[in-house]
Amino acid sequence: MSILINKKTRLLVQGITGNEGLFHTTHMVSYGTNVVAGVTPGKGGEWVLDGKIPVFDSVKLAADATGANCTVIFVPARFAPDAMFEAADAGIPLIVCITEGVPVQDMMRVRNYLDQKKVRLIGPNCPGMLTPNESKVGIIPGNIAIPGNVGVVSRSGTLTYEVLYALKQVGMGASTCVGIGGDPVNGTNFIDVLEMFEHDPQTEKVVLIGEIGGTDEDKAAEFISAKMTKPVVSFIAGSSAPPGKRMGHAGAIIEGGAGSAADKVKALEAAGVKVAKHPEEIPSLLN
Amino acid sequence: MSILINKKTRLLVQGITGNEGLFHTTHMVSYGTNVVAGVTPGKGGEWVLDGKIPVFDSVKLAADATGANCTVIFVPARFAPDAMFEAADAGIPLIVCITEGVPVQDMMRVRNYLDQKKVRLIGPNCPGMLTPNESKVGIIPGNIAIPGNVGVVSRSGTLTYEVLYALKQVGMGASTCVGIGGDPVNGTNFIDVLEMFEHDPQTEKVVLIGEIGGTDEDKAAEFISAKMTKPVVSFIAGSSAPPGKRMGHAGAIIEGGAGSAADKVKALEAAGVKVAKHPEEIPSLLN
Amino acid sequence: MKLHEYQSKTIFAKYGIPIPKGRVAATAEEAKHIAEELGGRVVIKSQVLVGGRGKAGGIRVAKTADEAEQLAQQILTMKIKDLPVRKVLVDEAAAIEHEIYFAITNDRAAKKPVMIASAAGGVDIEEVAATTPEKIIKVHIDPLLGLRDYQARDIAASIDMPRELWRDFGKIASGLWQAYLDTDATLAEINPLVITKDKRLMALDGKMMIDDNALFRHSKLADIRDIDEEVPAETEARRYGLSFIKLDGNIGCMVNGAGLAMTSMDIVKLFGGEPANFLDIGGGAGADKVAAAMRIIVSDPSVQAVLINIFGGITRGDEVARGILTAMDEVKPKVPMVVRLVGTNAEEGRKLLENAKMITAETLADAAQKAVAAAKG
Amino acid sequence: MKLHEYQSKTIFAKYGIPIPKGRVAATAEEAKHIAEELGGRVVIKSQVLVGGRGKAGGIRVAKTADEAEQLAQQILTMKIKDLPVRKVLVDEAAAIEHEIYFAITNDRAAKKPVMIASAAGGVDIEEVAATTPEKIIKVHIDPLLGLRDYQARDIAASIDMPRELWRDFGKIASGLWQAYLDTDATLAEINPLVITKDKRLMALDGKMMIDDNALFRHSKLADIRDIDEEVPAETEARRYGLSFIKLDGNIGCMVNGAGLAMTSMDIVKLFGGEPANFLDIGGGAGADKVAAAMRIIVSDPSVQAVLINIFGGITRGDEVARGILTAMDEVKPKVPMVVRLVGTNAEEGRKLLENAKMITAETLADAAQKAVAAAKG
Repeated sequence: MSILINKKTRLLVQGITGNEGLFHTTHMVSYGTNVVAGVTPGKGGEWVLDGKIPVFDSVKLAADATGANCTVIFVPARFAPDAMFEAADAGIPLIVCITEGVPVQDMMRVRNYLDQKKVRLIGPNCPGMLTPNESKVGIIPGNIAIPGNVGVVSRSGTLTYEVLYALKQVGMGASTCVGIGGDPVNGTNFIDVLEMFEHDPQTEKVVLIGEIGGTDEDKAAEFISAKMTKPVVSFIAGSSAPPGKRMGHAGAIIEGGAGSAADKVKALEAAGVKVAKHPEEIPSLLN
Repeated sequence: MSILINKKTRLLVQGITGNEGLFHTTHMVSYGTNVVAGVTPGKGGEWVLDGKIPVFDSVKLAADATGANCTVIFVPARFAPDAMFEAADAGIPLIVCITEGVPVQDMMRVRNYLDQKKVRLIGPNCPGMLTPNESKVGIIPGNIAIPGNVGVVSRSGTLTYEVLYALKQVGMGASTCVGIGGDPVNGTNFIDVLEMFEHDPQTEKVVLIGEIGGTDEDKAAEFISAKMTKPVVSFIAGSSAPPGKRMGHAGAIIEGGAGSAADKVKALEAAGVKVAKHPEEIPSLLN
Repeated sequence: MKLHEYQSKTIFAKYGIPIPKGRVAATAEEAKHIAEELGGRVVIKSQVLVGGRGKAGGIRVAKTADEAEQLAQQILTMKIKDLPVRKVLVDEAAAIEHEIYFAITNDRAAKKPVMIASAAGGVDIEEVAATTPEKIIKVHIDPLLGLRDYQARDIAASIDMPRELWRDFGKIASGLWQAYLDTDATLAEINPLVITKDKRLMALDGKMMIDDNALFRHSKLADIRDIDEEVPAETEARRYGLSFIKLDGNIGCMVNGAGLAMTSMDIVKLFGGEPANFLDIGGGAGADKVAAAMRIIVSDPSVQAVLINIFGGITRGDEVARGILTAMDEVKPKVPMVVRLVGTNAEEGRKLLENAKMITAETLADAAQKAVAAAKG
Repeated sequence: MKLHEYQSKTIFAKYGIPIPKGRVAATAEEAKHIAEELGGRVVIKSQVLVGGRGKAGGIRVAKTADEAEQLAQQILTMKIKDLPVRKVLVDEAAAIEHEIYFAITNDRAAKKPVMIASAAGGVDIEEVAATTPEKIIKVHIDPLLGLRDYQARDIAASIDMPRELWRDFGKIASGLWQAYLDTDATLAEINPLVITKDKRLMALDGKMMIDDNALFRHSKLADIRDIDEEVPAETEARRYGLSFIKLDGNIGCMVNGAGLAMTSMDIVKLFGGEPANFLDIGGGAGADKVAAAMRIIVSDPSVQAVLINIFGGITRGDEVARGILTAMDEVKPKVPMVVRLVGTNAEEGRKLLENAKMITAETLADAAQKAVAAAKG
């Protein structure tokens, strides 16, 4: 078992004919992900990857024709909100938005709309998800992780890769890795994923990669303390970051004295979480 | 037992200092309804009905101070949408809008917003509700009905009074009478109320007063056929109405050949409902 | 409130929807001038607020300005479904390749606006809906989110519109949506939306209906209401806040409440009569309103008896009776009046009316039968 | 992106929010002219993009035009928190009765915009929040429904605003909401919103922050960005699409990915060093971007060593190494460079770099320690 994605995932790619979309579709397909269709308005009827994947004009047409049950979005930021609305309206239950730079007011509208539709959004501004040897949805390099019993959830991209890679170095594998993204308003939070890992039989331990800004890690600490039986190990990026500055990720900012790494570490440690001083320490803390 | 309102109903009146609001508040209070507060923006701190009912500036302030669990709206049509949004935002679980003439595009926004909040709206353009000898919320004359075992639900105002009065003439009483209103887009439909009557132990028989326009009666027929165990008697107004004309109620119009009285009668009779030729026949059909 | 084709198309143009060049004319001479300006084939279209203009001969093509004058002359003397044609729209004729149906309206069952489109445009859409429903595409719009581009694309793809026109269609869809929103329309319809031989989209015909309840915020639209197209009594009734619809029978009806007013008509018919009107005087039933209603009803020469049906709820029956008597004094109707009064103090009220030689009744059935009998003389 | 007070207030005025009469000046002479025009007491306010201007002496009241000139002269030669004052706003002085805090911002936890108000205005709101949180009123706005009038009324009632000002406050609230929406603001703040002695509401100070991610649809706003207020290297970095923040240390950092970039800084610090910057070069790491990043880092004279940390995921390590070498050829940095390269083909990449006499590392910890050591010489 794993969470969210597995061999049965039938993936749609929105923005499949763009540079990013096509590049990562190639990688997802070679990893073994079942990519069933792509969408690019105006290019319906074409095929990509040597005629292997059909392109449709809209998500609805693609979903109706192929039974896609997950979509990954690679369209530019200005079109990403509509891509998410469209996927939700077409009834796709799991939407993964890789796109970085979606304006936050757009994301508030998207999130409030999607909540009505009971649709799960991962991201935006995230690397997507990986269930090793089963399905890769997004841009996480497939070769840096092996199957195992560690659930990984993270607000960061390359930092997640570090952790997966560090685990692999010592022969530890992941059940599923979920990148929830670094934006201040996103679709899925730590606690949503923690709850899934708690209920997933394959997952025995969890790694949570947080960073400065917001209160998601604090809520995660509350959740872990109240609801989790499985051990959680964490790392929080940004202990050296100055307040008031946006550290790359739109959400990584210490505002009004709130959201510092120190506060988050304190909350997590109070909840019984072992917090690593740097990411390469994580594998040893998992033992 | 009864449905929706009873002795425990703590009623708020939005627009309490207006002519209509004050007039009907007086009647509701003399009927015995527990009117706990009124709202008129800018008049917070005043009192009405000889200092018996406090007036607040907003629904939130009124609800916080008095624990109101139901509100009735008497404000002019142009302010009614905001009055409904405000009541929903303040967490009032039951909103009754008497106001007539709310634009239908406004009502679509209101209904879609209220659905997210899990709030029940009765109306607009309705006479409200009456649980005889317990609570009167709206403008149904209190003296035309006595307590009993007949649940009454209706799209019309005075026509409802006719039916309650006809029942009273032969000594039959009502459990609760619910006027759902004559607008094309409203809060509560026939099937919502039928379901409540089906589950209400006091209600043994149901009277459904429909009219031309829309498909609510057809859906009611489906529901009755599939789910109702209690007998339903009906009357449908407008058998003599010409198509394409709006018969007073914004929702009472036969459009594109759909919504005629004949079709509705047919659907109801097929569901085992006895349909009266005129409202005064109803009491005899209930026996 | 219905808008004329030319009014609807003026609104469309304001929202960036392409329409043919053209103007409205009230005389054949004007029509000729416009045709000369447009310098070619024109279409002369009667402007009346009913459907079926084409079948009735109210839409004709002219090849020359002189022919335009002749045809306009003919059309301006026509009646279509009893409505005299007072204006014609003179539009340049388009070279049509394909006709599409496209509209935004309210879906009362779904509680949402809905876009409706069909590749089978230019004909009666209700007929298409009845005979080949699969040719009709519907896409609902979330009223809080508004129309999104992909919804217009979904429509375009579903009706097999050529891909090179999708962008223009998207603009037309968002223009129509904005027009629908800004005017509180209950219907904004383009039928046909044509693809011309030179591959452009154009709204050849337009129809808008505005929510009467929203006119308080659209005073400019309320001002362009064409009252010439209405039964004068309906215009008069609106002035007094009465809801009135003229019908073909001989028994006038005055009732409080729309549902009860319909029911009163129904029961007149049930007992062999024919209602002359629908009239809801609303709550309260003060003498002023009753008098206005009475005047409107008895001004119809076909009316041979009047049924007044008042359910006195919170307003007391004796007050209602006094209101009716005051109105009687003022209007002095010459036809028999049957009054059915029920509710609080109804008995006192009925006595007052009987003393004034009016026919009274206690039940609806009794009242209807008495009115039917009175009308027969 | 932060806007200056005068820029924010210009936007407010466009949305009907009352602001004092006044204009911005770059010289003391201009300030004098403006003071003469305003003909009375004026306030001279330094325009710098940091808080605490008042405490730093950057806001002064002048009774005459001559005094205005003197004070402007003083302020225009000040530095506030290291930022030189380049402009002053000269506003007519208001007779203040009461100061209110009022703002609209994004509540990331609630995923909704939030209106925040306090009767304790004019001071640092974060201090009010920390010491007397009950004095802060918050009302969330549904992003699909928008601000409703009753929400502004609820705020007005909660901060005990006199009832006769509610209507005006409602207009200010809806103006601020519209300004926030139309500019994609992350913060639209009026502090203080004053009640004047003659009972009017006025926005005495204003602060807006715009979502950088939304600037693609606000080119006019992007154009008024005051780059004079930025560290030049940050302006330069933005031009290349790099995310760069200048810090006070001596170890330059170049990393792919924001989270990993923060982590690299953290680990430098963990091993006793001080990062000189945050720099995320993003995905791909082509030679052009690497070269630009390298130039920006080494142009900082405090930088004594550079840590390059690239996690080669889908991009192969040897490609990344070749990109770095090309950039080295172009920039020719004089400080030691420590490169940590991991991922696909990382070993090959490291060999290429070692051959070019660069210090390489396999683990993050190792790389950080080597960089700290290199910086110490």
